[in-house]
Amino acid sequence: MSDKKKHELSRRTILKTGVAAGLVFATPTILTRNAWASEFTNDPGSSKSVVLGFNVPQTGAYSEEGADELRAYKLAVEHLNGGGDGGLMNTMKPMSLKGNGILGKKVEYVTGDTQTKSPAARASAKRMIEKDGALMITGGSSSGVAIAVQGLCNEAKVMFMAGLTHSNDTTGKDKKRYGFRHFFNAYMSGQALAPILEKEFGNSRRAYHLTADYSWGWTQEESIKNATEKLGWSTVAPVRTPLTQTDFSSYITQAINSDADVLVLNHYGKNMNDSLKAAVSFDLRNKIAKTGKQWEVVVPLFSRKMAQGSGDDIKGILGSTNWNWSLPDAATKAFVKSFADKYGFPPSMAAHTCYVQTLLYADACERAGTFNPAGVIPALEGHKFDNMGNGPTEYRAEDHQCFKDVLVVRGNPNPSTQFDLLKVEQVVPRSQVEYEASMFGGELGPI
Amino acid sequence: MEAILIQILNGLDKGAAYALIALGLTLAFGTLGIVNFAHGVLFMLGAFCAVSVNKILTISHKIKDESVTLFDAYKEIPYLEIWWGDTGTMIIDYSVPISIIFTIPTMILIGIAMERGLIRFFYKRTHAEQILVTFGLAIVVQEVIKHFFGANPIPMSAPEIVSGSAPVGALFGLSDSMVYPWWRLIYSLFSVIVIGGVFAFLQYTTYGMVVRAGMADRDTVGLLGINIQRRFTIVFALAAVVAGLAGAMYTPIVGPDYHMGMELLVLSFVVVVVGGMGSLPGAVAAGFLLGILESFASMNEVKQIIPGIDQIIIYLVAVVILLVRPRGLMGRKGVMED
Amino acid sequence: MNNKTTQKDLFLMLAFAAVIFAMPIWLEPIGASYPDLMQKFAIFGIFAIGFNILFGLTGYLSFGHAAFLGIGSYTAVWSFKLLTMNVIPGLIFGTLLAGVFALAIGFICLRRSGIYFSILTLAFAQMSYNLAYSVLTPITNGETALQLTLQDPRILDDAPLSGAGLPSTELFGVSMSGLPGFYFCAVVLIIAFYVSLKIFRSPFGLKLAAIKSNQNRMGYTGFNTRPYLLAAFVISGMYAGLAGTLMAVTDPLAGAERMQWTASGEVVLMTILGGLGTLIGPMIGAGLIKYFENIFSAFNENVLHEIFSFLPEILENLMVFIINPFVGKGWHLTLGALFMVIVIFLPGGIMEGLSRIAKWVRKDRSKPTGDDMGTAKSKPSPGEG
Amino acid sequence: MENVSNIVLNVTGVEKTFGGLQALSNINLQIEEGKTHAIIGPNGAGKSTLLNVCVGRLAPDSGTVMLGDETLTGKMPYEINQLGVARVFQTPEIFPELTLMENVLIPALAKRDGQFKFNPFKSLLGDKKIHDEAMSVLEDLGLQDQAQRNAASMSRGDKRRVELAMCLVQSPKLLLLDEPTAGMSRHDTNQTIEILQQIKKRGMTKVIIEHDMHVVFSLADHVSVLAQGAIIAEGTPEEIRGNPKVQEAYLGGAHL
Repeated sequence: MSDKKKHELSRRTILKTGVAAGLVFATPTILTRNAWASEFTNDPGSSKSVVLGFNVPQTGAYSEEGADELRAYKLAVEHLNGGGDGGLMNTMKPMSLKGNGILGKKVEYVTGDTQTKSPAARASAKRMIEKDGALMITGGSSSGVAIAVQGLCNEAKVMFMAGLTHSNDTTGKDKKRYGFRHFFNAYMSGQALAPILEKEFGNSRRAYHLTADYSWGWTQEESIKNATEKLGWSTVAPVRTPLTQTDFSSYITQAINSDADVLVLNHYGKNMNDSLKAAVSFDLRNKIAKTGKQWEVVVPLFSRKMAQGSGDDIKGILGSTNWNWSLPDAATKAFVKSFADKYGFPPSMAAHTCYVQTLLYADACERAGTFNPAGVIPALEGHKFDNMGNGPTEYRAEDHQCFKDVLVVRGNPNPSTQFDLLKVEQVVPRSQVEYEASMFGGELGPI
Repeated sequence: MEAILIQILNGLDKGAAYALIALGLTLAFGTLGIVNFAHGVLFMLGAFCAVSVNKILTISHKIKDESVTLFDAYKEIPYLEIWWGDTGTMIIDYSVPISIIFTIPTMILIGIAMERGLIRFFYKRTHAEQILVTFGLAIVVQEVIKHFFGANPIPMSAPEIVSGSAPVGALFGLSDSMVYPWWRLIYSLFSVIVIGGVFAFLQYTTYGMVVRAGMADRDTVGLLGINIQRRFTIVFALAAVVAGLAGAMYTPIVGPDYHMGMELLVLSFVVVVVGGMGSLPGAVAAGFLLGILESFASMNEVKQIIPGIDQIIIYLVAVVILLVRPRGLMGRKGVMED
Repeated sequence: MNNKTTQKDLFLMLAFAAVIFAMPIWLEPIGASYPDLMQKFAIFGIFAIGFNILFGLTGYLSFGHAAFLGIGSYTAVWSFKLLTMNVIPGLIFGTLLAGVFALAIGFICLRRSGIYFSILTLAFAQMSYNLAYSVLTPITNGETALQLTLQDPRILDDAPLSGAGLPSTELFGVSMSGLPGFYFCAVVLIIAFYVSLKIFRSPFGLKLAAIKSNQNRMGYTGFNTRPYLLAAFVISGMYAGLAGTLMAVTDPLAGAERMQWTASGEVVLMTILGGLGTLIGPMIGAGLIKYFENIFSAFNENVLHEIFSFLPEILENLMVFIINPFVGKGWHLTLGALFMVIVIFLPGGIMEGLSRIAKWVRKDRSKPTGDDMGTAKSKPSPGEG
Repeated sequence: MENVSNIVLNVTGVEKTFGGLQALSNINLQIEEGKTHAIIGPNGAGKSTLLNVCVGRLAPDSGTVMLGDETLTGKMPYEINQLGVARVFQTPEIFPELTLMENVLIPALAKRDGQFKFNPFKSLLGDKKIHDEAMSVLEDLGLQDQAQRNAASMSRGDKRRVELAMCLVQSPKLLLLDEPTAGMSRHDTNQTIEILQQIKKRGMTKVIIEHDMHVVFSLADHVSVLAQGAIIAEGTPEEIRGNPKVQEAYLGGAHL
């Protein structure tokens, strides 16, 4: 898996270190991290293969998303190595990949379990970097985890291609030179949803937010609040709910008894399933609010997986999503076909973003002609590409955020199949969701 | 006033779940002397009984959906609907209440298997070892369930007819906006019936008498020449059934996942301690009390005064109770009072 | 006799230090010689050794020690943020603060014994965890976890050059990540082990073991047991705090999850698995569980196919099919099952297993009590007083 | 009352009720230094309650218990032990997981260190003096060969000897023995009597609660008879043997 030469060298160092254990602290600089590494961390040198680290939640609340991400990664590896039908490698533009691995080296991978916990995710990523010699880490289905792992990779000078993470912070105040995000963010959700919310619910609504109490929830609450207040809405109360909450009835009853008339659920995954369930069981959606208007529910970020978890409750509810398998473009069709051929069902948006990220990394290596992040990072910064399911897309150099169209979706009232749960209401053009790179602060730092 | 009433109602269904789990825990502890960390798993298994029944009832005939060309998609029509039309639809609609019929025997079997297969070897071991082995068992069972049902919560719904909310506000002459989901009312009521059933069983059957005597003085009952082993098994099975029913009926309130039992277990232990280790009425009373207290603590008005109180109220109550009245609200004097 | 035991202890200490320092060598064949995992061995070893001073010696089962671990981590990260990236202040503050909390929580919890004590500690741990997740987010940064930022003041350090990345933890110039980080943890571990050995061999340690054996008798023998228990509780709390600070040293990030009761459960598992009340057992237990967690959870189908590729294909597939549920995402299943097996068949943990094997090997010259690895001569049974 | 200074234990007016039951009523007892005082009485007479009041396990409703000039009432068991009262239980209370040597070391440490001493870095093995102390007591009781044996593996009679050793190593001012031969074989009983007689020679003050008249009459200097919570007779063994009131209330006319 990893390079022989590096291994021998490292062993000798270790031996030396072991013997001279007592002297370790007297000999400061010689033995610091990666003393044996050549140009950059985990340089594959003349090895015939390279290792990528797929760090996804395999246990815990997001493990279904994690499983789907892993499927996508395996598919991507297969395609990179020239197997399968090639998937998006047939559509991607521009493309330098040749189907012979990356830079002629076979792609191998290691997997790890983030448990959706930052420390566990970092430990897993560390193992991939230190033990398995991974050149790039990717994955995650929680912004907390993504930010934590991104920080670690930045310190270790290893590429991090974020998976599902929607917080503004990932490419905002916590952005890092070595981290790249393809997924959209909370600000974009707010900007994309605002017009349609105005159209559907008018511009004098009163919103009641229930917010998952962590990085992502905070930024989404802020983004939606800002976007809707610009429409003329007012925000009654932003209420934070602990991530561990399962019964939201107390929160819902307080919302009903407030003078609000739109419930915004800044929840993801099981949290959202539970809070929506409580809202529906209190008949909120059939009620007239104290303002005299019909109660409405908005779930700014939702996915097909979440819709599946909510069953009938989700029908008719508006939200935004990064990508959906039912999109009509050729790239989407190619990806869905190749994924469904292999696994028997269509991919989730998490799977899509992870697959695309893997290909984008590989492509950037090809274009840079090296695995050295010093070359790969510039190759990704400002890179423009198309035909990967989201239309024309750009990796903005200033914050490593992808800019592309955003989908506004609605829970399908009449699903024809068990997968047909989201109806794409509108494809919001990139221009409408774009913002200044400096808006969320943060610093990329040096290479 | 309305806010207070609605918070009491809110606490009721959660309190009912606490009470049912705590009841079984206490039963096992009082008679068998077992501290069962796998009890939460029994609640979870009950919930998955309901899920399984629903899955069985909705076994579907698959028709290829020609409109989807990218992959093989199917339209699914449950066989029950094909065979029996509206009757079939109704049966599926009522799958949660129907699952009770299936849950009871299943939980009895699981209870017996657990007691005979594992717990009985631990009657003479320390509480610490009991905690540890049942903790291990809980992990194993959870993982097995996860293996078969996945990690995500499974949406379950109450029968259509009770899917809405009861206009409790209107009933009490208060604001119309005050409503409460029917199913949660049913759940609270159901738990009262189950609790009543357990108490009646203990009060009026010979088994029950032995169990109560056993809770009072375990050693003596053993000396009476009663087949204590079989009684123990039955008590454990009863505890399993109570937990299982609590779980099965809870599914429409919170979608079940493999981890749901553990979350409730820690709280239920605290409930048992507050009620008084070994006191059945104590467990029930403390369950409802803490459920309602928790609900009050999550009111925004309360949280503004004491931030974070909703997160710790139950534990705080437990700490205070243990320190000032170690035998709990209704525990007998001297029972593990040290 | 005395001299012999002292010599034995000296030998034990030296052997322990040698084994720990040589980890990078002898762990390589089993794929565990990378720094992060070895750091974990050392850190959780400290945690388990400290926990053993409470649970192993006195029999008081705490389900709340993860709270002290968390307190240690948070304190250390704050020290890195506010004071300096040098690990020493963080180490000291973290350990001391954990000790202060242990004193307060122990004072309350130790008013009860047995299962009541366990539930009180559980309640406190859950309160800490829930608070860390909610109202204390300004201190803990909640779910996102407390991390270093470029804007941190770090008043004792020189201002960083502009454009520089995040600083890393260091000990007088030596970066504490990678191998040096491991050696630092190893040195702390060896000191921690030495302290534990001293406690086991002291009158204080004997009294703790006597409390476990018969607390009632201790009262009539003239001992006020509560201060002894409190001292043991605080010591083990400080060990946990120390382990927590080392976690922050090797990875300057502190999340609330490490305070959850399941994390407390983990250290109980480690102690039991290795051998409750033995000196070296908890360290072995900690190592095994961390090894499983890191190595087993990383197995996937590909790796399994590789392992069994020497078999005929049908057998290979069968083996992969059988083993797959137990590794990767299913490693918790292995952990739970292993744990049950240990509690049921080998309540003394691996140390008991080893001594049984040793006894079996030299059964002809068996001695009545032959635990030379320094057990407190206590079967791990009568538990709580 | 000219020899007040010779009174080791002075129980005055102790009353204790459980619920409605009068367990002890107006108990007065003076136990002289160096004497072995037996308290006898039928089951439920209140013997154990009296003993528990003396060692601080139970608090009397009224009355006081004095050890020399020190008041024992209201003190914790460990404080009372530190004042010089050691106790042997009805069923041997030892440290089963520890060796005999350790069993005896612990009370020796209690005597030396007091109720709490934090010395986690002191080597116990290096402390020769306390080992010698413990060993000499073990030798007195003939247990020296088994010093490294686990206490749990001993016979009941031997456990009793261990418990006695644990008390003796503290050289208490007062030794309380709760039915020291209960449940023992004739052989073990005789052995115990022998040991107790040996201790007697050292001049240690003892209170024995006993059922077995054989034991009482071979050891006691003075006997108090307890019935229904009250002392109904006191005197030398001979006096008690001849007291018709005692025979009526307790012995039921059985042969002595």
